[in-house]
This record gives sequence, C-alpha cells and structure tokens, in this order.
Amino acid sequence: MSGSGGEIEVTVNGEVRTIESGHTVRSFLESLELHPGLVVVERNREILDRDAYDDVRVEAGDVLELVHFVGGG
Amino acid sequence: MSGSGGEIEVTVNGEVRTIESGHTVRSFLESLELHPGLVVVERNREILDRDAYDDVRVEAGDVLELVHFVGGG
Amino acid sequence: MSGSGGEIEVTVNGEVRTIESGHTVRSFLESLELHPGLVVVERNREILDRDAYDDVRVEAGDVLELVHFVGGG
Amino acid sequence: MSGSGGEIEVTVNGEVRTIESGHTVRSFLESLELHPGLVVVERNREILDRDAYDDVRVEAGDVLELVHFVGGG
Amino acid sequence: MTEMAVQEPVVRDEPLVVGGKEFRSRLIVGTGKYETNQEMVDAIAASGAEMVTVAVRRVDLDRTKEEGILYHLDPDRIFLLPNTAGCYTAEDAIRYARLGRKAGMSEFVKLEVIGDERTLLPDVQATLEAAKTLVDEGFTVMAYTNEDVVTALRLQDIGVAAVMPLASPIGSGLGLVNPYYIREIKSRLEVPVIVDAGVGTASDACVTMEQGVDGVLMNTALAAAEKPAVMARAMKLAVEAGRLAYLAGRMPKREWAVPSSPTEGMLE
Amino acid sequence: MTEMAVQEPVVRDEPLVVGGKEFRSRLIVGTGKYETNQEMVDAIAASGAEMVTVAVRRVDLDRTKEEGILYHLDPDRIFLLPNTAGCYTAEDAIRYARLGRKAGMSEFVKLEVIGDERTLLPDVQATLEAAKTLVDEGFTVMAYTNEDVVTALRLQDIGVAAVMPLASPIGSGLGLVNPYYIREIKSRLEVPVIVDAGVGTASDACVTMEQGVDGVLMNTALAAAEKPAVMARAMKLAVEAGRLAYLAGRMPKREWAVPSSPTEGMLE
Amino acid sequence: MTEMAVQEPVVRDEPLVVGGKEFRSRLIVGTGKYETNQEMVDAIAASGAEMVTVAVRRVDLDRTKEEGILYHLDPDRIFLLPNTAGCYTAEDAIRYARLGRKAGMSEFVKLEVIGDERTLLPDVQATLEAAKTLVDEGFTVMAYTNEDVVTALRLQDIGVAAVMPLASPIGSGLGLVNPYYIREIKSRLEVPVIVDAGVGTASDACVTMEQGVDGVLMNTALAAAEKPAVMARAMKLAVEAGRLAYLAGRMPKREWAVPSSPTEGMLE
Amino acid sequence: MTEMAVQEPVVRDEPLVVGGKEFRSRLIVGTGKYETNQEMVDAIAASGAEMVTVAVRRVDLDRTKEEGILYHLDPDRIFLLPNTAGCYTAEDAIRYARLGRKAGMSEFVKLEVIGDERTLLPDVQATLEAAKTLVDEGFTVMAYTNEDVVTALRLQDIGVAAVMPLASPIGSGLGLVNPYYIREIKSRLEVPVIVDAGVGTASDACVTMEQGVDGVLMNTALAAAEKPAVMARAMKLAVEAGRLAYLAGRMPKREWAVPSSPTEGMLE
Repeated sequence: MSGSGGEIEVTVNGEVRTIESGHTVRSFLESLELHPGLVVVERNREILDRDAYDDVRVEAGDVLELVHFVGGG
Repeated sequence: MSGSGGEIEVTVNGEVRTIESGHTVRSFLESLELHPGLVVVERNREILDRDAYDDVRVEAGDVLELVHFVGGG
Repeated sequence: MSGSGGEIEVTVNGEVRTIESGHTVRSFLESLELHPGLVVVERNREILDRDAYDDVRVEAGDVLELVHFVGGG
Repeated sequence: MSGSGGEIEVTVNGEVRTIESGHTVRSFLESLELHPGLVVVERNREILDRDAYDDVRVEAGDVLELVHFVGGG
Repeated sequence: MTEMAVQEPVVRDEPLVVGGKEFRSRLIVGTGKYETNQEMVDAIAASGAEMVTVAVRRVDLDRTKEEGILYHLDPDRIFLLPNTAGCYTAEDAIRYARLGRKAGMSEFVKLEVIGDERTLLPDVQATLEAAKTLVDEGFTVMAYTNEDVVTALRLQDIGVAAVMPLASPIGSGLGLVNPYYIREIKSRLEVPVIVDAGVGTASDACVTMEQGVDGVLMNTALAAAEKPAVMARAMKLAVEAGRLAYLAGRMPKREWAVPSSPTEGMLE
Repeated sequence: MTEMAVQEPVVRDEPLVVGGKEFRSRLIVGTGKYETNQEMVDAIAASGAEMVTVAVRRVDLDRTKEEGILYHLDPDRIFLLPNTAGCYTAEDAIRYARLGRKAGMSEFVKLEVIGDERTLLPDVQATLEAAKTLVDEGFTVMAYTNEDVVTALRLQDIGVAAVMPLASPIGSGLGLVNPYYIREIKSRLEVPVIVDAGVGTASDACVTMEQGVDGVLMNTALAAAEKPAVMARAMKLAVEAGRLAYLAGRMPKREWAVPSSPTEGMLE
Repeated sequence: MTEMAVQEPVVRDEPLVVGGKEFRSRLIVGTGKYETNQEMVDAIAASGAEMVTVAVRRVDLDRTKEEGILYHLDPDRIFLLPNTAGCYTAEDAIRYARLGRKAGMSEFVKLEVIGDERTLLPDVQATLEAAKTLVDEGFTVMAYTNEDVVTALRLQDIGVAAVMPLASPIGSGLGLVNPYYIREIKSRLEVPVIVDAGVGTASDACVTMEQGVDGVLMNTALAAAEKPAVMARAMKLAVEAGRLAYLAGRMPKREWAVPSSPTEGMLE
Repeated sequence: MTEMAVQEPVVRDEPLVVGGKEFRSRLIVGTGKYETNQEMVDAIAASGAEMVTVAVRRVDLDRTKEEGILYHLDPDRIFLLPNTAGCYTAEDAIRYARLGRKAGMSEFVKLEVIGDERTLLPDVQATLEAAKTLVDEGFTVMAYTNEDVVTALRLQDIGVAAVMPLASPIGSGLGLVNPYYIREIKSRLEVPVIVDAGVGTASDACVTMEQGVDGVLMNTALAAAEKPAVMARAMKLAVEAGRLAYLAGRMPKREWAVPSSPTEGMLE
C-alpha cells in the first residue's frame, strides 16, 4: 500500500504516516529533527545498526519503532 | 447572702441557685428528682455520709457538689 | 533373580528380602504383622487398590513400597 | 590523731595514710607523682581552687579526695 | 481422645487477686465513650469482665430522668472501680478518690494523675504523692503510671495494690510499644501488674498478656470498634489466649527452618 | 444485662469452607514432632482443630507392633489431610499425593514442593506444575507457597482449593513477618487463604487472623511448646480472637491521646 | 591524634564489582519521576552514584526539540543501565533489552519482568526464562526479583551478574520489610546482591546495607522527597554508613543495661 | 553537572547549639570501655565528634605513671563534657558536677541520676531536684532522662540547656524503641533534644536523627564494636544521613506500588 506518486505509507511508533519515498533511515530521522546518534531504530521487528542508517531505505509498509533512553527506575 | 423571705441562695455544681429555705439534703435532692442512693453530696468541701442527708440542712451560701458515677475508662 | 526352591527375592522399602514364594500381597502384609487396612502398597511404581491385595501375588524381583500415615506438619 | 614526730595521718581516696607533716597540697600531690594541673582536690568535703594548692597545708586527720577525668559515657 | 481428657491441664490458672479480692477474668474494661448504653452493656457482657472502671462527675441538673451508670450496671455482678480520670494534681485526685469511695461500695480506686493534656501521660511525682495519701487513708490503690520501672517500684514501696503501666497513650490504639519495659516491670514487682491503655485490637491484648503481666485494662478499643460487642468477645479470648501462651512456654525462635514431618522413611 | 443478650452478635461467623467441605474451626494443626502420642492427642483435642495434617512414610519393618498415626486419631472425628512434605520435585509430590489419597479417605492433599533445604521455602515453579497435574487428577489441592501474590494468583487460576502462604519459614516461630503481602494475597484471591508455617505463639496466630485470612495451620508452635496442650488451647482462642477482631473492625490508630472519661462535669 | 591516623582503617572497603566492572559507590539510582531535569541532575550528583538506570521508550514525534535523557547525562561520567521496566512477558523484556543494548554502550541490562500491575512484583518464572535467553546472548544481566532465595539461587545458576531482590514494592517506601530473607539470599549467593526498590528514607538504606548486601538501588525515595538533592546526599551517606557498620561488626544486643563509665573509683 | 552545583543545597544545616556553644557535629561520644586508649583516640577522630563525655573518678594512687584521660585528649580540639555517671542521689550528682567543673574548663555537665542498677534508668525526681540546684549554681545542664515528655518539659522549665532522653537502656544496643515518644518530646520542647543511650548500630543513629532530634550521644556502640574506629565513621555518616533525610522530607509511604519508569511510550 505504497503512496501514489512520490509518497509512501509507513507506520512510525504506532501511527501510520505518509512520507516522501526515497528516504534512507538517516534522512528520515533528520526529517523528524531526530539526532541519529541518540535514536535506535527497529524496522519490521529488526533492530538496525547505526552504521546501516545510510544504506537502509525506508520502504512502503515499513513498521518502524524509533526509541531512545528516558528517565526510569 | 441568704435569700429574702423563704428563699436562700446556694451554689450547686457551680451555678448559683435560689431555693426555698428549710431543705434537708435529702429533700433538696428529691426536689431535683435525684435518687439519694445514687448521688454523693460534697457540702462546703466536705463529703456527707448518706445517713446524714436527713439531718443536714441546706444553708444559705452553701457550696454543694452533687456527683455520681458516669461512664469512664 | 528369584530365590532357589520356594523362595524369592523382593525389594521391600528399599531393602532386598528373601521371602517364601506364593504370597499374595495380603498374606505378605500379614506375615509382616501389618494391618492391610492401614498400609498402602506401591508395587513396581504402581499403587494397588486394597481390594486387589487378595489377588495380586508377590513375584520375584518385585519392588514394593509399604507406606502409611505418620505424624507430620 | 596526728602521727608522732614529723608524721601525720590523713585519709586519701578512702585509705588512711601516714605522711610527713608540713606538706602543702601541691607538694603532697608531687610526692604522689601526680600532675597538679590534672587533679582536683576535695579536702574535708570542700573543693580547693588550684591556685590554693601552694597555700593550703595538709593537716592531720584531713580527708582528701584526689580525682581526675577518666573515660566514661 | 475426649475433650475431657485435656480440659484439666489446659484451664489451670490462678485467679487475678487485687487487694485481696479475686477475679477470674484478667480483662478489666472501661465504661466510657460508647454510643449507647445498650452498646456498653452488651460489650461488657461479651468481654466477660468482672471489674469495670467508672468516672466521678457532677450530676447534670438540667436533665430530668438523669441516667447515671448505675442505672445500667448491677454492682452485685460487676465490680465498679472508680477512677480519678481528668485530674491534673494530687489534691484533685485525692478529692475524686474520696467521692468515689463514698459513691461506691469499696476502698478500690484507679488512681490517675495526668501530667500532659496532649499525651495524657501521668505526672509520676503527683501520682506518687497522691498514692501515699490514699494508701494511708486505707484505699486499695490501683495506680496508672508510665513504663518507668523506677516509678513502678516506688509505687509498690508506697503500698499500692496494683501497678498499671500503659502500653501506649490512652485512646491511641498503638498497642504494646515497649514490651521490654513491661517485662522488666513485671519481673521486678510482686504486686499485680495490669497494663492500662493503648491496646487497639485483639493481638495487642494477646501479646501484652504474653509478657507475663497479670491483666489488661482497656476502653477505647471496645467503644471505638465498629462492633463493640464483637471486639469485646475478641478481647476476652485474646487475653485468655495470651495468658495461656505465657503459661504454656512458647517454642524458641530460629532464623532457619525445621521440618515438621519426618525426614526418614522417604521412598526411593 | 444477660450473657444471652450478646451471644448472638458475637458468635456470627461463616464456617471455613475448603473444597466444598465445612469446618467450624479455622485452626488446622500438624501431627509431627510431639514427644509422645498422648501429647499429640491432647494437643489436638485442646486446639479444637477439625483438620490435621499427616505425612506419608514407609512402614518401619523392623518394629513389631508398628504404631501408625491412625492408631491414635479417629478419622470420623478428625479430618486427615495428607501432605507431600519432604518432596523436592513435582514428580515426587505427585507420587506422595497419590499414595496419600489411597491411604486416606478423601481427595484432599496439602501440596508442598520444597525448593531449599535450609529455609524449606517452596519451589514455586514445581509447585505450580504439580498443582496442575493434581487438579487434573481430581485432587482437592491445598497449596503451600511463599508470600508472592503472583504465584498465589496462578495457583488459583490452576484451580487449587486453598492457597497457603507462609508467615515465616517452617519451624522458625518468627511469626507474621510480612502482613502487607498476606493482606494483599487475601484481598486478591477468591479461594480461601490459609497461612501455613511460621507461627510461634498465640499473638502470632491472632495478628495473622486479623489480616482477614481464612485460617491458620501450625505444628511446631504446639509440639515444641513446653506444654503443648496448653499452647494448643491458647492457639484455639487466639485464632478465634483474631477472627472476631477482624470482623469487629478495629479502632483507628492515633499518635495522640484521647480521654476515655468525660472532660465535662469536673468539680471546681 | 590526627584525622590522618585513622583514615586508613576507616575507608578500607572493596569496590562493588558487577560483570567485571568496578564501582566505588554502592548506591545506584533511577532517573524517573523527577519534576525537572535539573532536579534529576542535582540529585544524581548529590547521590554520588556512578550507575543510573534508564528506560527505553518511543521517541515523542510530536515534540520538536525532543529531550531524551542523554541530553542531561554524560555517559563518560555516569554508567547508564537500561532497564526493561513495564514489560510483562519474557519476550517483551528481551526485546527491550536488545533495544537498550543498541542505544547504550554496554551489555548491561536491568531485567524486570512484572507479574502484577498493583504490586509490580516480578513474574519469577518469566524472569528466569528471559534471564536465560539474555545470558546466552551475552548480556550482563542484573535481575530484579522478589525475596525468594530459591529463585535467587536459580538466577545465579543461569548466570546473571547480580541478583536484585526488593526491600518492599516499587515506589512504596515501606523500607526493608523482611531483613531475614535478604540476609539469607546474601549468605547463599556468590554474585553481588543489590537490593532494589522499597527504600523510603535514609535509615532504610542504612539498615539494608547493614544486612551485608553489596548495594542498593532506589528512585522514588529521591524523586518524591521534598528536596531530592538533599535526600540524595542523605542516601549517599546512609549507604556508606550501613556498609561501614556491617564491616565494623556491631555490638551485641542485650535486654539489660551496662554502664559506660567505671563503677570503681567512686567517692565516699 | 558538577558536584559544585549541588553542594550548596545539600550541606545547608544550622550547627547544634547547646548553652550558647556551637558544634558542627551532632554526634557526641563517650570515652569509656575502650580496650586501649589508642582505640579510643582513633574512634573519636573517626567519629568527627567535637564533644566527648568523661567521668570523674578517684586517681589510682597505686599506679605510677597514672594515665588520666587528659593525657590522650586535647581539650583545645575536643570539648570535654563531665558526667555524673554512677550517682544514685541528687546530692552525689551535685558533688560530682562540682568536681567536674573544677577539673574541666567549663560550666557544662551531663547530669545523670540513676534510679535502678539493672536498667540504669534515671531517677526522674532526683534528676529534677539536682537539675534545679545545678542550674541555680550556673551550670549548663544537659540532663539524661527517660522518654517521658512530662519530665522533659519540667527539665526545660527548670532551665536545663539540653534534654537527653534515652533511645533504650544504656549499653543495651536495642536502638530506638519508642520513636513516638521521642518525636513527641522533640515537638514539645524548645531546648535541644539529644538522644542519649541505646543506639547499637548505624541505622539506629540514622533513624533516631530522622525523628528530628538535635543530636545523638553514644559510647558502647563504638567501644564494643569489633572495629571501633570503623563503626565510629559509620556513626558519623549515619547521623549526618539521618539529619539530612529529616531536612529533605521523606516520600510518603504507600501500601501499593508506583512505577518508576513511564507507562507511556511502550512499543507495540
């Protein structure tokens, strides 16, 4: 269910979003103003290595979890 | 400070009362609807024996404390 | 490893015993002065019904556990 | 009950002692190898000032308590 | 295996003896603060108490048909123990004790001289002073005091009939805060030691009796329970339980486990 | 003011119901570790217990005139609850449970699977496993467990008839170490909660029942007391006292005092 | 008589070693529930903790200028310990552990698998299961568990780097409810025992360390104090005090008094 | 995130002021019962105490090279507080106080009048009597007393400089048996309240300070520890920890759990 024209649909942290196609993980994080060094990406239930952020592309239908450390006990 | 005519003033349980003169302790208690057998009388700081209730008269200026048992721990 | 002649070997409560052959469970219990009604018999890891004590025979090599209730918390 | 000749009897910390007569409190303390600065003297139930050690003489029959600080809670 | 067979060893205990008077029950209860007189009467009955405390107060002249406590309690069945509650000086306490003696049928008095309004802790000096006078006047003095064994010993020397240290402040329901002090007082005195005040629930009464004391006195724990009569019965049983446990001699405590069933005779 | 008048409100309490069977007494006692059988018999009678635990062990072939427990207890008057004490695996516990069922007259079993020899604390995983099998086989399982509410809830889900958390380790006599956990378990479960092990003296049993649990099981506290039968009676009373105190609703605790006698009506 | 003279014997203590990593401080603190990040930073500094726990959560996409914890803590100075808080299954806990490892700079994980929402007590079976997988994957597992020594021993057998029993429920502030169990766990294990959760105030931390455990972890006691940084410093001192008291060997307890001053040399 | 940033809020506390004299340390230690003088000196140094108690006793005439305490303590660095330990009457206590004043360099005296040899509990009446005389003579009286707030208030009225209730009997090491009474005394008095006697280990000192009292005095807990100097340092830290925890305001206690990590932001 990729978006028409240059757009695709992905699920990010539980919500479906329509984004431009062609994003790498890094460029996608930056588009969200997120610091790649502080965010861990789980793509379709698989955790990505940071150094793969440039290579891996965000595909239509991807289920992405973007997590980081927060205060906890 | 005895009352004028047939009346006198006495202090009973802290309050000044005007009563008829001539009362014995027993008749005074009965006038208050109190059972002499259940009430102890302290007259001018002196505790009266029950069998003196008939003889002792209530005089003007007497300070009477009429006490009994109440619930307590 | 049944005993020669009219004797067989059985394991009773962990110890090997040589007993006469031909015993039923009941007669065996009685030979031990045990009250069949108060003892439960496990034969080769199988618990016997009390009403089977007359039918079941003690065979050579049987492993018998004779148990009962004792004081416990 | 002063001692005959140059001797007198005094009670020091509960025990009767015979000492030479003529001692000042200070010389007496020194004769006991006690540091006057660390010892308080009670003479006949009266506490002496330290600067009186030179003037006050030990008399026959004196009851002296020589005390100091020891470990305590 | 009949109940009979064991009744005997189980029930053997001396009565509580105070001032020469014997009581089968070691529970003494107060009569204050109940919502209704019926509630009080039911609670006293359920508690099995043979001695109850009462206070001495002025008759209310404005109420006709005045109802004093004696309208509800039968002195032939329940022994009334007048107290000096509310007194803050020895003089006042002595005055109330004398009035109580006249109102009642005995020389018994529960002596209380309060030293502090917030905690209702006793004024031990005034208590000792009042106790001396009252003993001299022939009273059988049961003296409310704090957990101090020194004061308890002095009260005994003065000649009180019973020493009544508190478990915790009157009406607090905090229970037995300092069992060590209570045990110490009991072990040092010859007169009966009756713990007075602070008990809040049945286990408080039970653990208090387990210290070996001779009795327990309580009021608020019953009057302020949701169901006073039910709590009263609970207290009756708890006092008996604690007493019997003390007489039975408890098992030693251990910081490791010991099996209750045999370790031999296991199957293979 | 008659005792009658108050009997009623006082004694009203439901019986303890486990696996459809009713028990008037909320005290269950063990039969182990008594010095003599007479002592055991007297203690059980004095305790008023209607259910006692027994262990399954090999007959001692070397002793003639073997005396099993059944020579001393009348199963018509005392309900026998076989246990699996001494078992360290689910398999063993199941084996003992089956033998117990055959030896006894009921489907009841007190399931114990020990996980550690020094503390005799349960192996909760093995206990859950064994409970599942026994429930499937139609047993009425009363499961000994620790104070963990998570395990307690799972045992209930499996279908045990009663959950039996410990007060403190078996035979330790340390009493109710963690009332919070026990209250939590009781408040979360529908099946009866019977506190098993650790009670050392009467007040321990009393305070345990005050948490609202349905019953208490003990053995060493009686058998190791100086006078077992006297302690047994103390425990009977303490369990009843704690239960009634729970039903009565205790007074609130306060960190200040409240007088029991009126503050009005004092003399001048 | 100089301070120098005594420094030596006083300060001698080994560091806390977990998974081969050394920590001078035996206090570990959480980073949750502070009203402001400044408050958290100040409290951590005041606590002297070298290791802090952090949670793994989704980035909040709706907030621009998102502030994760790493904006406030310098991983070069503070060791970050990712936890699996909020997980109710072994599978979830494993997933969070893996994400935490990727986000962080180490193999360390504080494993938590919750079994009950109201008490936040652990699901010990799921914890054992998750611990096994994580140890196999090379994690340094610090496992939150209950006071059960049986479970603690199994966690050690599985190969966790530290066992973390609770003092009382997370966020309850009830303190060390069961010192006996904690002492037992410590005496039976070889891996470090770090008490996690339940500490409410300084004396709770102090008495916990006095049991001989290797460390304490807390969060709410600091974050929910009126002055978190002040409480954090109190906790730093209390943990050190408890540790030193344990090493010093306390005086024996006695139920009688012993004078501190000489009884000889009194005047007449 | 520098330690500096938080130093300030953390260390803010007023000094302990007794009789106009300021002390930075809230820990006062005794000098009795050490096996060697070196052990005492090291322990005092490690404790950080600025005030130590000493007893007044007869010089031992039979020993040459007599070693009084002053050979080991430098009065310029450590303030010496003479006590009246061992006195059983007001008269004796007054006599010792006067000797102590002459021997020392100040008007300070720790007044002790013992009422019972077994418990070493104070004779409160004799203590009040002696306190009155000594205050009239210009002494700065620090009065050892029991937990009774009534007596404490009277001592304040008489004009003592500090009231020193006990935590538990001298040398018992039972710790703070009755926090309620100590809190009550502190809340009612204006003069400093310094808890004296009974502390056994660091957590005892910590929990005592958490009640809000102004200081703690101890002797046996240090002298009878296996390693006095190490315990002394533990006590120094524990007293500071308890004080800061009191100033910080502890979290509320709850009988249920509250998560430390966010419940939002969990993965799906």
